[in-house]
Amino acid sequence: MLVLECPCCGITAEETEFHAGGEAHLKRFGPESSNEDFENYMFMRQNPKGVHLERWRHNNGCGKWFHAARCTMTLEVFGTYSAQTYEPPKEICDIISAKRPGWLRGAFS
Amino acid sequence: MFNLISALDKATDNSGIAKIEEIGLQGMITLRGDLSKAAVKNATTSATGVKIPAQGQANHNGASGICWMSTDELLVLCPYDQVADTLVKMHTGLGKAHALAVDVSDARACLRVSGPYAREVMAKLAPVDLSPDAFKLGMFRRTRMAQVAAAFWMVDDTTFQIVCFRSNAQYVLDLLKVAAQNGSEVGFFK
Amino acid sequence: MKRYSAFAIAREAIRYHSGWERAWRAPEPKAKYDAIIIGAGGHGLATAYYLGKNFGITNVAIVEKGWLGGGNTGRNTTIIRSNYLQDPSAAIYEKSRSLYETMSQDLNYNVMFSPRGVIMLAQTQHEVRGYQRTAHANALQGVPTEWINPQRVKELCPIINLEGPRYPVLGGLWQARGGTARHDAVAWGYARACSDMGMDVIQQCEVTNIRREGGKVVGVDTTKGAIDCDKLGIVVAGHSGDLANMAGFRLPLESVALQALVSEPIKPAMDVVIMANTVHGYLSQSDKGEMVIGGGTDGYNNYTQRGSFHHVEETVRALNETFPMLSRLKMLRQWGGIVDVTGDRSPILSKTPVDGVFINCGWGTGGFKAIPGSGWAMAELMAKGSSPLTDAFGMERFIEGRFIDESVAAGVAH
Amino acid sequence: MSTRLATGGRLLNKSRVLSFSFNGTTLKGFEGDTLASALLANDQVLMGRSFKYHRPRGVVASGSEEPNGLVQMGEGGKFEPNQRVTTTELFEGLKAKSQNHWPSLEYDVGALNAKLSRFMPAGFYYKMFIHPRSFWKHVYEPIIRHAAGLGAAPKATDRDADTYEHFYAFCDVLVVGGGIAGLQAAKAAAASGAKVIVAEQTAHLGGRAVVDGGVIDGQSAEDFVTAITAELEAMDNVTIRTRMMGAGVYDHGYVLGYERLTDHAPEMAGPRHRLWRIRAAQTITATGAIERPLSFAGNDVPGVMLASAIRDYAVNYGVSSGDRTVVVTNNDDAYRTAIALKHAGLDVPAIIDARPAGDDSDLMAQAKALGIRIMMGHGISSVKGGKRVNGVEICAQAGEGAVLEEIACDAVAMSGGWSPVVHLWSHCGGKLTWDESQASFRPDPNRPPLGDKGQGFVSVAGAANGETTLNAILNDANVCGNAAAKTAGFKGKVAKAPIAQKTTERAMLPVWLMPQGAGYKLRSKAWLDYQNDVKVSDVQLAAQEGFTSVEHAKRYTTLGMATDQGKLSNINGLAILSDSLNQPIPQTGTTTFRPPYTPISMGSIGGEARGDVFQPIRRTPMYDWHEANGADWEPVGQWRRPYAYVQSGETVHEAVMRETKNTRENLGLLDASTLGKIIVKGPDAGKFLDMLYTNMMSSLKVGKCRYGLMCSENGFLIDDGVVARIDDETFLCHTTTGGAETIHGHMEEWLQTEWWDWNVYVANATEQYAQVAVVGPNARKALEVLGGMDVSADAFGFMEWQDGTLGGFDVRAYRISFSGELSYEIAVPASQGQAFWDALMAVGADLGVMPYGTECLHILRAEKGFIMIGDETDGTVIPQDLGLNWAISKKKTDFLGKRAQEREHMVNNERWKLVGLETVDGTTLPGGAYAVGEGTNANGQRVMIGRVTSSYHSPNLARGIAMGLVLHGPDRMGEIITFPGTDGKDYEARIVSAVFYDPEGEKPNV
Repeated sequence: MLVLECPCCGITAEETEFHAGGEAHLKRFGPESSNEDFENYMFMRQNPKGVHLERWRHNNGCGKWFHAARCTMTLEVFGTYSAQTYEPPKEICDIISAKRPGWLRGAFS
Repeated sequence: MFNLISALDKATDNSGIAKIEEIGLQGMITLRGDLSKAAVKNATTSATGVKIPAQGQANHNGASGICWMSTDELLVLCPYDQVADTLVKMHTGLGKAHALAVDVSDARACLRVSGPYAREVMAKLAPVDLSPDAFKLGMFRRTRMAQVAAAFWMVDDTTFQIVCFRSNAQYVLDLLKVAAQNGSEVGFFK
Repeated sequence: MKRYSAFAIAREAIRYHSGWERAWRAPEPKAKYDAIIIGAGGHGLATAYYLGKNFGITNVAIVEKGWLGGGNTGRNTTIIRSNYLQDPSAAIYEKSRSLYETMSQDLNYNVMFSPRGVIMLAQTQHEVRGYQRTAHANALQGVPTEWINPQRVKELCPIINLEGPRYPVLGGLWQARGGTARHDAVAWGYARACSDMGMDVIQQCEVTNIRREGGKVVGVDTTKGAIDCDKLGIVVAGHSGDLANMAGFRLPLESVALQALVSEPIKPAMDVVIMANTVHGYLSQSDKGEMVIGGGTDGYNNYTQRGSFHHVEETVRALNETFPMLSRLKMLRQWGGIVDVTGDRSPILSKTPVDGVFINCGWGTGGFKAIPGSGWAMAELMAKGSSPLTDAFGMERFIEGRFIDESVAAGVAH
Repeated sequence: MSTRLATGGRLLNKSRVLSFSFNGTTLKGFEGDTLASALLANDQVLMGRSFKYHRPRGVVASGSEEPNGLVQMGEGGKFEPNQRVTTTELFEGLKAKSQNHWPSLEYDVGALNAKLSRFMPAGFYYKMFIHPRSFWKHVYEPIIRHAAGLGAAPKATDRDADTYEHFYAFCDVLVVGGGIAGLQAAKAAAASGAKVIVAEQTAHLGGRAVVDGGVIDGQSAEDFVTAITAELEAMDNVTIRTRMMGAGVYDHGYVLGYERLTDHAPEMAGPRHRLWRIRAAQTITATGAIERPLSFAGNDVPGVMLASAIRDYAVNYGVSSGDRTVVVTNNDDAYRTAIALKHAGLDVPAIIDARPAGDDSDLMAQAKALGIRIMMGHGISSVKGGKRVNGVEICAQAGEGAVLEEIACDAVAMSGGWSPVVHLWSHCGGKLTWDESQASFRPDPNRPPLGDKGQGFVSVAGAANGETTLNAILNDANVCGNAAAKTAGFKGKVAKAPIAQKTTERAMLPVWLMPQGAGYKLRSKAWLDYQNDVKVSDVQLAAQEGFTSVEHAKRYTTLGMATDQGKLSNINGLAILSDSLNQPIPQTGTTTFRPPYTPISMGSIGGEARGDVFQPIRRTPMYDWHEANGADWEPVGQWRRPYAYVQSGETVHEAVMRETKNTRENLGLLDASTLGKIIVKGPDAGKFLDMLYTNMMSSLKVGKCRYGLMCSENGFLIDDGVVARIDDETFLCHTTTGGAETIHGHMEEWLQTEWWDWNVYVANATEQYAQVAVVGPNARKALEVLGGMDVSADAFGFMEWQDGTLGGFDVRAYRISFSGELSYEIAVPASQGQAFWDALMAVGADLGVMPYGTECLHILRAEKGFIMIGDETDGTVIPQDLGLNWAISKKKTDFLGKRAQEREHMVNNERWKLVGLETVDGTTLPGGAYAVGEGTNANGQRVMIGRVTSSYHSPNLARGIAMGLVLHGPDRMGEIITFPGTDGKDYEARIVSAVFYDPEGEKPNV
């Protein structure tokens, strides 16, 4: 039963106030995009064992979407941040790197 | 003229460890806009005579008030029969500013839970720390009560005012009755 | 291998059971196998078993990083049914169900398949339409199912409350030959049979790398050394993403926690399996007497095998209303498993971009019932390069938009 | 015999006698008794039967670890099986029955299994019952199921007579366990100002110490507990809850507290159980330790009990478990029992100590001083007796069990050492380490469960942490309490640990089998798991057969899977398994501990959510009117909508037919309030809606309405509805009932996460309005009678909307039609909804007005070939399948779903397409039927070429009509295809246009 802090309204609340929205920072591919790009955008997911950048909505609260950086192995939450970003902010990356040395965003061998 | 009916037509229940009542028609206006813009602030304050609350707060003056709903949303309270005028005032005040002000008085219901065990009754239903040192007068909290979304604040030390969707009013009333059943005092909040 | 029977037990009883041999050998890996299956869960073991039984391929190793059957095979609610809507699903699940019918005899191991019947409850008009549609489809798919009225539901399951809770019971989709089986026994039975065919079931052996040459697989590196192979089957459920990474391709998968719980055992009270999808409650009674309850999945990626308790609450309150007697029983134990869910919630049984590597994953919450059928089909795919049972389940369906969507309840409307 | 002693019983109120019944016999006990102590006081040693062999069973323990003493209690709505006698407080009128036997507890036919036990070793059922195939379901399984199970099932007809509730509590430090460790830890934590909750599962604080004695800060343990309890109760920042068990520890500091409010006093008002959802920054588990049985032949005979339990019964309840008690042990602690029994005036013929002779510890010296015979290096080879103990055979521990001597006795107190209760530490991932000195697993402080910030959030204090002496326990608890408060952010003052009087103790000696060299006959009578009947020989067989992982062995033998979850058997079984594998215990590892610590009621998990408040029922403003006027309700999401209004003397179907004809011929009213109404406003509103809808919405003129389709990004049709342009910057979007919240969320999601720089605000105004569809030839007349707005064709055209008043109501009227009739949908503020509905019914009286429900709505739209989300769509259908290409803008370069609809399978002309279907004989097609083509597919399934999506009997056309998706359907007009029904009949249907009624669409244009 997770606890998350909504960066929009500042409330720290239990999971039941929130709705999980899957992987964050997906780039939308629309008309004119290649089959591969569209498939990746729609279906391919990092599903990492470890740091996951993901979307949440405070749906039983202020109603805002935000992003969270969370470990899928320990459920540790490194931080939450604005959904209006294309990249995780530096301070979040620094926290993650400090706790998970060698972490690379979306590292995919 | 026909009679206006609030969600529960002022139903009350006093059979348990707290008093539960639906308070009848309450004017409510949802305002969405850039809360940092002067036009948005002034439109709201001048229409209600109440200050813009800080994040997570609600300011009140009788039936009038302003509740902080979100980073770009306020819930404006006013007497039910003044909603139209208030909306006009707000629209005038907003002028050309990009904002949305809409009457939601009938879309919602207002209930009150009062008495020395009001905090405990609420704490059975909402996943929120309602101990006196954590939830104080002036605070405004949007959360869930059992299975529906709700928002509430305290109008005095022993009274909560709850706002929920009109269609869920009966459910919320029934929930509160169960939570306030006789013999269910917890004795946790000191 | 000594056969199991009542006589064998009597014989051993005389000599204080000193003569029982190991159910499966504990070999060290050989240098090379014709095929390696990664994952000694039900699906992996069944794949190996049918490679041997149907195609005579017995130079096979099944490598398992933990203990065989220790993943979702041993953590599910053991429900077996094949009353699916879409043709490809009905085909593979019915194949599976029919193999369960004879599994105990095939494996000479009592997996306690109990075709006690499964009811999918309809509690909204929307579900009524959905299940009547399924009944029509099943009739043409060779899957015996039947739409039954509330009175029949009550006859089959006397502890149900038709009038409540929030949703009255409007009827149900009845599959008389659906049921349950003893989950551990399925893994153990297959492992014993594979071992008996000369296959190596290698436990405590984690794959650390998948070796490729010129786009073709040549072997794997493991914590017990390097092993070569011509063909490789990846059958690791929640961990599929990791293994796919090693092989250099991606999957349309997310891993989430699925929870289940059991009550304390009571005397027989329920002879069928009930699935109430509107209220997310799945209930049956084990032979031990425990009420076995399946819950919902979390919305977030999770590898901890722990879920959030509110899902248990949602399930239990729904079942308390649907089966009022449950309210006075006690929850004995709750647990979680990691399930891998695809973009259309249907599994992937497919070739991969790497020649010789095949993948079987994405069973989500439906894995146990599919074990023998999945193994049968995967074996055919690995041996022959294609199988009518797997054709529709290829990875390419996501790029083509050719989904197999069983969750056709598009949400209530009007 | 077991009986009540003249002295002792610190928990009893001997001035209050309670009468209760066991298997129908009325017995007496005292206030303060547990059911277990009261039964023993009445010499009721036999309390139940084991699970597999139906062996006689008596209590072996005195607390929540008890595996044997399970009974059925209560009647009717208060019946409950599998109640543990050791945790059941006695109350006046308590009714208990023993379980799992037939015909009676004393004479159980099932006990035949015990005679055959040799033929039922671990896993025997995997090896037999294989042939013939049909026998498993019809013969073997029924027999096994009836033999298995424990208590009876509650009756289906009896609803739970009790209520339950939840409670959300937040604190800095939660202490689980109210023994001296828990109390001291709480005191230390509270001293810093932290908010502390102490949860104790029993009704009493103090735990073992008050029974075991000892001197703390110069006072007795009992006085110490009284004093520290008073201190804590006086503190505002401390809450102590007894009868509240820490049931489970979950992620991020979430802990379930299971509080039993009225189990001990059923006459009390209020809920029976309260499930606390506690969120604690730090949790301290001071849950003590559990004594282990010793594995010797006959250790399951009633009367063989844990030494600590026999001590508890004597000291706490003034109950002797036997007149002559032999103590058998591998450690010092059991000597306390011998000494306590002696002090109680009972006979202790001998202490059998498996440890070799050596120096005496204080306790050993005390025992000797009391004249108790101590036999070092000895063990029990076998216990004599069936339904109760009548003696023990003594042997050398080192040997194979040759009997040296037989000692008559009627009770055996055994102690195999102590295992820390590590369950709550482990629930959320805390790891364990093996402690050689105590031969037990203890929490590994370096590998705690991790919280939301990656911090350890559970710590362990006292015996639960592997400490054994008073001093160590108190000191450990104090350090733990101070540390927890500090971690929780309280830097206040730290408490000092009290000092306890030291006593010398001799180290315990791990003894996993007694005697060491016991042969098969003895091993097959040495129980590990009492309830599930798992013996030493069973675990050894599992190892022999290759079930070498602890998980395999557990599942193969069912060790530790009974209702006590192996609290007594886990370590003993693990040791036997490790021994069989010739490997150290830590290498074998341990099984995972799962919540709850002991079983908790399903009722408490459900909490308040039952009956009326099981789930929300959303009501429209006219709900009560519908209810009063014969509404046959249909759940639609959380809403309830009238399916039809059934009048007296008609069936639901007849009502639907009547409503459908009347609406076409006269006037029908539909409560459409549940339809979503979402306001979209801003300079970019048009641009935004162009992305959301497949149609062009930005070109819609103010005052006009347009029907729109919404697709998911994956291309599938998800919602439809009429959009009205209110002003330049404002649109009002109608959604389906199910869509109101989801589509509003869908809009917010795209605005917040993709197009956050667009100037658009949305608001869900669904419930602000009561909306009524006024439908039928008389619709206009009705509104004209109400008056106030010109609703004539010229003044108010089709697909237009207007604000105004009707009969004095403020309305927003839309001239739209989902029925193909002349129709207006009229919205009024919800608070005026009922009054407006009444007004319409009144003016409609002379115009043949009738309310109609959702099924009539379905038929009306089907007669017109209008699609219904959820019928024609199911999440796999795209607008093109439904011939809705006219609603898909060709001009737009992008909209949600556009790219997806360009994929190979979406443009494939093999997709099934929407058509109308007419049965040749006029009957109604079965809903959901599939049409068949030639032959079968590669998997032997009949080839399908289409399916029915909607099918109804149309009273207006007096025939069956249907819509369906058919392969190449639109190109096959007039063709007849076959739909096999599940009734065995084949239904022939002709492919026709889906517009069955008024194809020219003249009716609404008047």
